[in-house]
Amino acid sequence: MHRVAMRGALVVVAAATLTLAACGSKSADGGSSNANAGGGGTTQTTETGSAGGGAAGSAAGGGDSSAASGGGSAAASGGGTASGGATAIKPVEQISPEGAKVEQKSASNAANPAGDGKAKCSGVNIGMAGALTGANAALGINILNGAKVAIDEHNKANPDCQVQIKQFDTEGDPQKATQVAPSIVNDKTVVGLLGPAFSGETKATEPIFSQAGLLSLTASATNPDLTKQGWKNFFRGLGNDNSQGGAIANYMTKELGYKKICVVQDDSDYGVGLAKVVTETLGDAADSSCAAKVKTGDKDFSATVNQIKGASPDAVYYAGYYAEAAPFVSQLRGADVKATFVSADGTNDPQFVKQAGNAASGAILTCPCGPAPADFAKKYQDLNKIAPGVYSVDAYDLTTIMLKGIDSGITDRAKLIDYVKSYEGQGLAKDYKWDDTGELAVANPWVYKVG
Amino acid sequence: MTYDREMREEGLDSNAPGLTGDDDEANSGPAPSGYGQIPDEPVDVDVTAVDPSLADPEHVAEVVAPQREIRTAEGAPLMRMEHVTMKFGGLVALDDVSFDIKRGEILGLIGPNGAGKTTCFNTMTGVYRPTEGQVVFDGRVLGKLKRNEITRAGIARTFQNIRLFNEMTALENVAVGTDARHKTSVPGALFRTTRHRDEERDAIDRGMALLEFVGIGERATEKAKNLPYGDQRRLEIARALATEPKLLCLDEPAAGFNPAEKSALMDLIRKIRDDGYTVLLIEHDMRLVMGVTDRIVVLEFGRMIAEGLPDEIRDNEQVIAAYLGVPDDESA
Amino acid sequence: MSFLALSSGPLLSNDVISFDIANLGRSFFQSTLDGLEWGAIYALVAVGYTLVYGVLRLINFAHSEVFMAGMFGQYAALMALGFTPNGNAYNEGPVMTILYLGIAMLAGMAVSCVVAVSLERVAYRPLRKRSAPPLVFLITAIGASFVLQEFVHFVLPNLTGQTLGGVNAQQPIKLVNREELFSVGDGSVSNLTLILVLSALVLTGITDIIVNRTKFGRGIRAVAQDPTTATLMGVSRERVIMLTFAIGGILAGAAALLYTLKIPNGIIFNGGFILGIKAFSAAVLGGIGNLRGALLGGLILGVAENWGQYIFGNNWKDVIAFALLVLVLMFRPTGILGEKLGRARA
Amino acid sequence: MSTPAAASGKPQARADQPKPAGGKEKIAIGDRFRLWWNSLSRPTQWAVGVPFIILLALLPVVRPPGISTVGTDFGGVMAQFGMIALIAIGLNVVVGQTGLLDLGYVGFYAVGAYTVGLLTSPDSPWNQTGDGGWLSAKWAWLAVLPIAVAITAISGLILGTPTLRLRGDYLAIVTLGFGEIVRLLADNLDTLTRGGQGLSQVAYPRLGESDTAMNGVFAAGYSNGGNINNGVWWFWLSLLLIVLVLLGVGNLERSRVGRSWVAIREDEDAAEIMGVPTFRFKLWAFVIGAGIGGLSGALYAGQVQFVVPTNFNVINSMLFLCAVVLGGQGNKLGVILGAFIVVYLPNYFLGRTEFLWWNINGNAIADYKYLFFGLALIVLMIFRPQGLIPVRQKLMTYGRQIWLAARGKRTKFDDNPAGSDKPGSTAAAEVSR
Repeated sequence: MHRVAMRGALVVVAAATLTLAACGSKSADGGSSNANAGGGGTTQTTETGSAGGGAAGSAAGGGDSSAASGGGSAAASGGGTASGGATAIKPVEQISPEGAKVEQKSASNAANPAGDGKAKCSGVNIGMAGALTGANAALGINILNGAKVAIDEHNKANPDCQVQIKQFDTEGDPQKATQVAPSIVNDKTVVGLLGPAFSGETKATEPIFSQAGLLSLTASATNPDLTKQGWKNFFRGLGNDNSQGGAIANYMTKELGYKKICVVQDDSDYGVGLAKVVTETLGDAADSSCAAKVKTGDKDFSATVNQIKGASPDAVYYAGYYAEAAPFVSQLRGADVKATFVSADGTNDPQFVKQAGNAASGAILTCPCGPAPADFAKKYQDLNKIAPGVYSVDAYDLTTIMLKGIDSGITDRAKLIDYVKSYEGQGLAKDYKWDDTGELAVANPWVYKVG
Repeated sequence: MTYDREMREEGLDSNAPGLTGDDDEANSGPAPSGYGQIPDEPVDVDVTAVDPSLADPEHVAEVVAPQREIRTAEGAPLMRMEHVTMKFGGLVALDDVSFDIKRGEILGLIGPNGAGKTTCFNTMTGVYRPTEGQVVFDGRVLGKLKRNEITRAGIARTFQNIRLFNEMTALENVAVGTDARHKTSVPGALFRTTRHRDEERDAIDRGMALLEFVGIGERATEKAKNLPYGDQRRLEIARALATEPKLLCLDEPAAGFNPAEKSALMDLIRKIRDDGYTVLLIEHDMRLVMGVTDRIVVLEFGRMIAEGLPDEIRDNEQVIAAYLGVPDDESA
Repeated sequence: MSFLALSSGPLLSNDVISFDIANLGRSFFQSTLDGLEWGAIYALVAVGYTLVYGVLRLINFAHSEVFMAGMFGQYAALMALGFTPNGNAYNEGPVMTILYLGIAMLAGMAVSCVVAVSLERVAYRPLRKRSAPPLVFLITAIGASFVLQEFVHFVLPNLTGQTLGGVNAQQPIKLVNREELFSVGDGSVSNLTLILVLSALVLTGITDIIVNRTKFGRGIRAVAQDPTTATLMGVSRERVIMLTFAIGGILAGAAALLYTLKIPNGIIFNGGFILGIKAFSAAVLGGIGNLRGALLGGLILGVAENWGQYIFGNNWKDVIAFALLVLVLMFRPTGILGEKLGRARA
Repeated sequence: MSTPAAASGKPQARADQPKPAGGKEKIAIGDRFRLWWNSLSRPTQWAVGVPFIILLALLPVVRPPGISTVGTDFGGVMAQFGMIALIAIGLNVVVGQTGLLDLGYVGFYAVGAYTVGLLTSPDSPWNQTGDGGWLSAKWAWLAVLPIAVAITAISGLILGTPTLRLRGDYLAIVTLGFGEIVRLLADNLDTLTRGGQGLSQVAYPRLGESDTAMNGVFAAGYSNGGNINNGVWWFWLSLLLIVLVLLGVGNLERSRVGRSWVAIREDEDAAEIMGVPTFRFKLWAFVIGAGIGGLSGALYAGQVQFVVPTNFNVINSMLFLCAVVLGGQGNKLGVILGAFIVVYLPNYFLGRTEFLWWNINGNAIADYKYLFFGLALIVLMIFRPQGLIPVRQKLMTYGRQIWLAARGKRTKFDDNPAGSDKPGSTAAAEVSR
């Protein structure tokens, strides 16, 4: 008898839940449909990527990232009032390494992958290596999709030069990447590589590409060490962690006038490296008594929050990804810590705003990546059915550069390296010109603000 | 219940409740087979092909008991229970029990259900440490010895509910027993030292002889779990003998046997004794006990109520009362 | 602890592991209160491990995924009630908030319960029928854990139009804001502290009463002590096992709601894994198979790891929990209160 | 194994045994193979086994189209397979043979990798390859290899001594905790290990240096222009180590040690009562398993030249366990097959757009691997817990003698009575001898 009763109760509860869920998915649709559309990012396992591994979704910061659009009204009660309006990440300005504002140029002179439409080529392709599956896939997909926009424009305009983009999935795992790299090298139609995406896998595979003389143009690996290895084929299409960290540190002390800053880092390559640069550049402004380390995957920061609360700083700098930054900033605000929350490209993601809600507002985020112009965003959306994410624009620019090289008649790997080495021109995101080591000659990060 | 708990904490009760289903104490048959097993084809071993001399029972008997002391010091006490008391919590399972086991004899330990036979047995084989009193074996007090050391000191046992190494062949099961006398370990095995090779040879030679001795030599390469029930019991005895014990303890070896098997078992037990071993026998079946033992100790409610020759025990009124007090058809 | 010994070794200087006992002194009450909140959650999850272990001698490794399912269950219910996830706190007034929380908790319990019972049915029962050895159960549990996690990771988003599951944490729905009620020393006792700790006490209390005082409970205790006799006495073993999983699931569902109140950003496919291991540690700490031990172990583990993180830093929290587990198992494998389900003390 | 008959001088009669005629043709292939294999002398067994291994070694050189991988380099996949196979062999000693469930085996893998990393990476404060170090750059990896194995074995001893007295399921959880602690320590002790930044430029064997391969054949960039790249060389190295380890583990298995392990697995208390010092042999199993795990970790560090804590997640422990359980616990060849499946299948689907006649999204399939492995574990445990190739262990050094003796009467069985004797399994089990 008990058994029957219990079963009955179970069934009733389960049915009720299902019913609720079914109705609910409809009523809550508006606010939640893009909960995951922006793509993911790192969750628990950050692998070894140093480049904003978690960064994903729209960095454009434009109105399209309707992250927390509208206060949801509790339909059941009718009287529910949720605080919070439309908050989003909006670009503020581009800053120099000294933290000063840099005037932007108009993007109208940006290189166009379409070219003059008369290019002729055959059997020449571009490779793309990065995480396309696994926990870090979002970043790789942002890059791949950005590149696809450029390829699409190029191929439509140049019927006699159809270039393909060949995808190679590394899962962001160094060992996996060393398995994939020989396949890329052995594909003789690949004259240039967009990637690898993460710093860890770049470290592991670049000897292979270097040996093979294959151009490796990364849109996201930002570990400063990478350009110090003497690889002649490696070029970084954006500022490294040093430039980003140094600039924001100076920006905080000089432009914003902060005197006391707590630097908190996660345990990723990216977070550790970034925190080091920021702490060094901040000098005395970095308060070592409230510097803290957290772990990727942590959701509870009570000890760190308490420590920071005791120090009452002007700002908290977080070097890490949004998955931890969101609960961290929520808990800071929950404990009445009013200090400005400052972070970098790992946090520069709509998910950050979605998950932190109002607690995110006022947060200052940097990114070596530029905001996506509206017409690029539209093309991207049309082609890929989702909004552009972090590094999509940069991937587009870098692919464009390689395509221009191919259009100029280059069919072998060595010549493409030379072409990129001497390249100079404007892109959608920034100006591209590399120094001898493969770093951008000028790499000014962007400052964004959540508001 | 208390017994059950103690057993479990000792980790002795392999069929602890839960995972293995409903077969706890009730099922004393062979371990449940059939879980995830690939049936193996029966293979008969030509024993004489392994070693022609195994055709000679005299030779077999000699190999089986290499250090047998037939008729030497016969009658001298091998094991003494000295005022052994065993308590579990508040429950007294053994109360001031004292008796001897003499060299070269077959001693029967009997008593109605719950009389403390198993506790007594476990105390003698070193599974439990007595609360009071002591067990002296061959001049040594079984106090701080580990269980594997007790085996090497010369006490071997079988289990009431057969506990063979199911996935191992009969010969390998026996070889585990012979290993109790072997010295080489990982380095020797890794580098195949001479001593290791000698010991491995000994494992095979004695193992085959033991199997032949208990009568299952042909089944040497069969997995233990695939042996018929009776052969499993025999294998357990062979495995215990392989450790070269001075005292062999048999825990209800005839459980589940039919009369013909029982009589064969009696022959085997006598043969073991004649080969120079001392045997302790715990048994329910009075006929078997009366038929094979030289001396009998009777327990009831943890106390020793009688000790003597089979005929004396048969006529002992206390014993009759104890057995009649419990309607136990096996005592008939 | 083991890593303390490391720090005094000659090869490692203090900057390898820096610790600051004074920091704990400064925040003693706060860290204790934080620890109690965690302890409440650990305790509720630990009950599930303890009950199943007590009855089946099985570490239900997939129990962490039962908990995870509960998080998604209560979240789905809140969405069904019309709450739009936006990361901000709602203010519904006390009565409605309690009502919504109650519904969410029931939903979480229901989902966890269903997952736990189906797990038993689909994965464990066939094994029991075949009298499989314990290792096989454990490996199955690991497989089930994989399947449940990856289901939420990959399959659920496709089934729910990318609303639930996926690689990111769910956007939080906050019904309760942490508000200080009164302060004790340096610590502030908030509404959440009370909700968490009281819920854990009440729920484990109710479970304790069910197990120790009711007919159902007698069945559980009987099977835990001696399945054969219990069966002979007319207790249906299968039903008791199902009931055990159900109770464990229900408490895990409750814990899921409490967890999301404390950590609104924690609703993610792999969010139960580490918490599950810690809850198991708590169960072992208190004495596995012992209900009150689970509560005690949970609270002790929560407090210990919080004290630890105030001393050594946030990144040492998990190390402390695992080291505690290893130490307890090494030196007192039966836990603080000893084992055995239903051998009630009191 | 010298010819046992000659050594003992006893079983000479074997050859003269009358053999019932007529049955021979009807024995199942698997049996016939096993009988044939057992009747070969040791040198002949080698003569058959070695070409098989060479064939395996040539697989990534030939790269047969249907077998080779598309999205990743087949040589690299085989190298990873080699490492996981070593791990599976080591874990098999612990889980399969001794029956101790170790969920933190990845911890030993990490200890091995970090030992090499800490001693040879320029990033490490304990680097011994630079000025003042006692390792020459050329031989650093090979010199550190035994050190890594030894240190890992010692870590197994340290973990095992207090924990191996625990019950089986407790042991599983303690080892899980240990695995996590190792990873967290690697992460937190950042002055030593650089935490999440990892240790890069780890040493590797500098062999075969030439003008075309400046850093030798094991260097990351090496390729001979064709199919032979550094991945293939690492695979060959692992294959060599696998054979050596198999010989060692085989020697142990067919001895008192293996018998004790299996006895402990079957019934620990009965084993103890039969005089097996169970604790000591469990510890041996742990130490040997750990050492093999460390060996694999050292290979990993050398191949990737970069160690970082995230590669040593607990989930990898589960994957290793998958390999062992899938292949067949206790069966050395089986677990190697399990390792192959675990490594090869996800990689096989990676980047593939069609499979047989279907169009598929190979990346998605590769993405779902944990889902599939989880399902495989559940289904396997219910229907075939012994794994794909069930164990058929040989626990006697001179067991062949008995097999030969059994053979005479065996031919009496006209048909294979069980019919379940998988030809593959016997073949596999025998090759491992």
